[in-house]
Amino acid sequence: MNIYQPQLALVTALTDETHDTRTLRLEFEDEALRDSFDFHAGQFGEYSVFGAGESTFCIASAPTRKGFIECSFKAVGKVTSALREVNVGDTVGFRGPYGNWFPVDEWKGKDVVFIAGGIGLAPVRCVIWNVLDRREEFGDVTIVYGARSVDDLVYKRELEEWASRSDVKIVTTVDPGGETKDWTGEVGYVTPVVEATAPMAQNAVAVLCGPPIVVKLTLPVLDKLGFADEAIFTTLENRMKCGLGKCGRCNIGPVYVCKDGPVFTAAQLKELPAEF
Amino acid sequence: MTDATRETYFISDDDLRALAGDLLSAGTEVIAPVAVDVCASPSAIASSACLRPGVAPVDIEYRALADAAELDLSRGLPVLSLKQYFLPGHEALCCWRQHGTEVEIEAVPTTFAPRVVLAAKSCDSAALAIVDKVMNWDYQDELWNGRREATTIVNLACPVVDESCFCTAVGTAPDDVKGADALLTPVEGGYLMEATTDKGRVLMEAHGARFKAETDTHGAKHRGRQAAEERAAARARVAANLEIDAESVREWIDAHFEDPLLAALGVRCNGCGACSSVCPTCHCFDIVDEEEGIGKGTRRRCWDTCQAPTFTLHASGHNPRDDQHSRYRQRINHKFAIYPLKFGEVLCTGCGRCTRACHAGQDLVEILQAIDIAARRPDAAAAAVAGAEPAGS
Amino acid sequence: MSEVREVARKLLTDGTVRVIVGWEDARRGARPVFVTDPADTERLIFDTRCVHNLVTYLNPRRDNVAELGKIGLVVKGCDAKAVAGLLREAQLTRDDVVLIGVRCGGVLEEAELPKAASLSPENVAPRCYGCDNREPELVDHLLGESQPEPPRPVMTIDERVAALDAQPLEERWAFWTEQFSKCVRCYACRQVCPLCVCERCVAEKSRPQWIEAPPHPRGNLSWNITRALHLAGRCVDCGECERFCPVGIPLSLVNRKLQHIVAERYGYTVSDDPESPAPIGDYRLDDKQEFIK
Amino acid sequence: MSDAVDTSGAAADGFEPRITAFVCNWCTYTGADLAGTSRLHMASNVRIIRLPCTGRIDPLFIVKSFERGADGVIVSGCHPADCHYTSGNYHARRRFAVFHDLMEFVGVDPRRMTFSWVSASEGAKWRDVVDEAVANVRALGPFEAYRALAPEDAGVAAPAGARVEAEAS
Repeated sequence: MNIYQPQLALVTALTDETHDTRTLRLEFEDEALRDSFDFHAGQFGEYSVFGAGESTFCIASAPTRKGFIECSFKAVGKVTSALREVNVGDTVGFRGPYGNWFPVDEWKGKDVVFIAGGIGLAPVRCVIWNVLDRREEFGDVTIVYGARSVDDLVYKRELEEWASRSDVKIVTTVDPGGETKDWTGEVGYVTPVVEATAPMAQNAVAVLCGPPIVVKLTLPVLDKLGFADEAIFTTLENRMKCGLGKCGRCNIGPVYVCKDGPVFTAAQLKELPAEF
Repeated sequence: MTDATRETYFISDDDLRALAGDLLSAGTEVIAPVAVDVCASPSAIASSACLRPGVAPVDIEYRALADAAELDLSRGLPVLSLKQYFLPGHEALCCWRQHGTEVEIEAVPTTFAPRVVLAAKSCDSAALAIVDKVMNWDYQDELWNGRREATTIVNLACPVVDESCFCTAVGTAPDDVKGADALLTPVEGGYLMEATTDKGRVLMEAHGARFKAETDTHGAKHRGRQAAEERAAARARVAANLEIDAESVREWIDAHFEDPLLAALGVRCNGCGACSSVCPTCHCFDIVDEEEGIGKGTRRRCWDTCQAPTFTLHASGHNPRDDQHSRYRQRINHKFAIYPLKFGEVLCTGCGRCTRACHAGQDLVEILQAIDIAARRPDAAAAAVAGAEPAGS
Repeated sequence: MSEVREVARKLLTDGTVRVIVGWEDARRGARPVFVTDPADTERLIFDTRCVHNLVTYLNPRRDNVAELGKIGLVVKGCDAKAVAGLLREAQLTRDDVVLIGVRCGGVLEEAELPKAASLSPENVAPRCYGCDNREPELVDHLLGESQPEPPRPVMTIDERVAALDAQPLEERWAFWTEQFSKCVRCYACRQVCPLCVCERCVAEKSRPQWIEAPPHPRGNLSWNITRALHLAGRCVDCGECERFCPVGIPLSLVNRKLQHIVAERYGYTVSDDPESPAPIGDYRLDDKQEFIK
Repeated sequence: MSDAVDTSGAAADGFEPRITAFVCNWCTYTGADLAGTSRLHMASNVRIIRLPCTGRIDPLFIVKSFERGADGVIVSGCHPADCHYTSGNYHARRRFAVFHDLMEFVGVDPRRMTFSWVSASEGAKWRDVVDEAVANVRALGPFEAYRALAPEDAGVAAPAGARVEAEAS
């Protein structure tokens, strides 16, 4: 079996997060693999629909939750549209896990601030669960999550679950005009909400994922709040094909996002050409 | 390669062809330069429709020989490099069959029948050794490796093709054996052949009758001198085309991403992938699924190029490299800075194919020259830059 | 040649244009040059090596050329037809560009030569034979002396097309499938074509995948047929696709055949008159339909 | 239509042509329907694909049909002056004239491509068009030449180029 050949996985559940975002739960056909499969928070995979091709997403479930993996995607391209058509019981392909990961182990004893916009919560969700499953190892956990509208908030059940915990501070926000009558969260863009939330930067790390504009605007705010570039983690989403550091597509300057990333610190990002 | 006397053997022109014939009759695939009538076809059209009488346009191509007589030893440069035999233009990665919700995957074999490449160019064999690095970066590409292992490559010392050759500037040479297993050097009446790897020695031993050991005779000494002169002359010829300091070039590119010399290179570039297609080291690829009817198909990889806008285009419409300047810079950057940084080698063997293939006049020799001058003699850079970027800008 | 420099210098100096796109003499021969500084107009040349159809740089896809500012473009008669094509298809307005026309008596097959050569049957670009536009009309400045007809090449493109036409179907199939099987799908033919203006080429459309991406003979045939067909009645016969093809597919034969088809069926010949409607996209009630039952 | 297109081609003696027909919704499709409701007897080798107008039929549809194993194609629509959209068929006529001639130049037998005008009332003409197309293609045999263009590794696990020994076990 060569490195490009996918594993087969059964779709065992699907959840519509929003009108255009769906989460699939996959279980490997190979039982041994189902038990042995391991990954780190932040790693990604190549998901395939046979006949349509492969697409790259992070593994959205937490490594601490065994036996299955999950991915969340928006149907925008050829493969994601095909993935949107699969049903529970169908077979898809998976290669991975690939890439580096969030150094969660290094965060022990620190506060962790999660900031996500839109579907950017998918890679962050994985880390959130990873951290919450080992809650006692970390200091304060703060989550700031925003989407265009209430309807666009993904992982709604989990947002509620996190909100109900006393050991998590969560702020959800929607863009002005995206609120509903019974919306109790904030109204405003992610960046000012982060500023207003003002998480403590001392002995803390920030995980920031979202559309490029959110990342771009929030980085200076984190800087202002006192977060060092080395303490800010994000992921790059360059187009990939192989995920293995061969096909050359995700290369930016000296890094191949698939091998050297997808997780980068803000400090690393500043060293890269702005080709992402 | 340095100790040319010990393992050097003489093989006559006829015996070299006979060697190809021996391999073919033993069922071994032999890939070698073949002079191809550019409009050759199985029909009679070639002579009447496609060719202008008296002018016989001939291309040299690496082909699997059907007959030893096809072997072309004129030492011209094949249109496409050897890359196609290791990373084919398209190849299957796996096949699938779908029955309802069930999918069955059929693996593609990764072991290959032994084959021999005769009369390869050093710029082509060296490219394989360079690309080996990325193909084995943590994950082993078995399809590439399988073909590499199954292939014995015999280089033929190159006389240097034209003014666009610059192999010595990027660390190889017309008579290099990098990536190859043996080297042929033309001498009076035939070739001197030396094996440089075990694979090469096995090949020569298996066909020992075709070779004569170069003992300490007058003739052997003469041939040895002849070969050395031939090789030295070729090196000198190519060195005259371009001389750069690859390390300075790498450092300069790394530090001058936004420099006009690098950032404005794309103006005359058409953004076609001809340079990548003909390049022996360009290895970027795409992966696509192709259905054959309903419920079965093949996942293939095929050549791709960083020069195409679609290479980096996101499904959202966002394109991190959305103009030709940035795409052309990526080509230079990847070859002369990124790859050396990651894998310790320049991703270029100086074959010059990209320059010859570009009829819009993108000239890598000129660009490297300009970068080298900028890197080593910043004061003189301005003058050299003039040719490489739009005049006056 | 000096006339071209003079006009170019004037246009740049008085600010009429920001960049002159013409030819220069480089290490490997003639090639396109983009002159923005009046002093650099000395680099401009025009001789028989100026083969390139520079109109490709007016193509709306070429944003990195457009960003240099208003273009002054040096055109031969054949090139002017491509400008007319862009105007005809509303890809360009006439005020977007200043055209410096040069009278041309034919060019060489190759631009990559150290020196210009006078034309002979052996070296002339075959497409030049029978040129009907040695003096472009669609220009703002017309330069150079009146030129004689280009020499007749040893074998003309028409003769080659006729020789193919005379072959039985199977022979033609064998010929073209072999030629197209060489294609590596670099898309140089499309990229260099001044009239391939689509923002997104059908070859890049994947939903559905009309043209199979890998360069196997089946996908290659589909691509090459489509490319040719999309240029029917539009191709100006500049030959750039064939010249840029790294594997030497004789695309001019298929392009010429299409010119014959539209000429025979619709009496249409590509000209540098932007007002004449292109044959595909137009129709007549009495178009020939002998192939329809 | 659930079965995969069998690209192996049938044996010459038992050859049943596989023909794709691209027809316009307004005239030919209705004409074909009439042929059916009139119980006209005709060859059953044709798979009809209905489109709004012949002007909507891209020549690539035909290329795609051949790629996917069709031995012949039919393109049919409204007679001149009858187009539901006024001029779609006139545009199609030019496009297919050029395509027809080009394919012939490339070496495709034009008898594999049938173009016709069949109105809503011409059920009998549709039958004749179909029967003639099928007879033509039957005489020409399976379109093996096109199928031979398929990549060697199409749907089977064998890489292009070098031959392969059994997977090392």
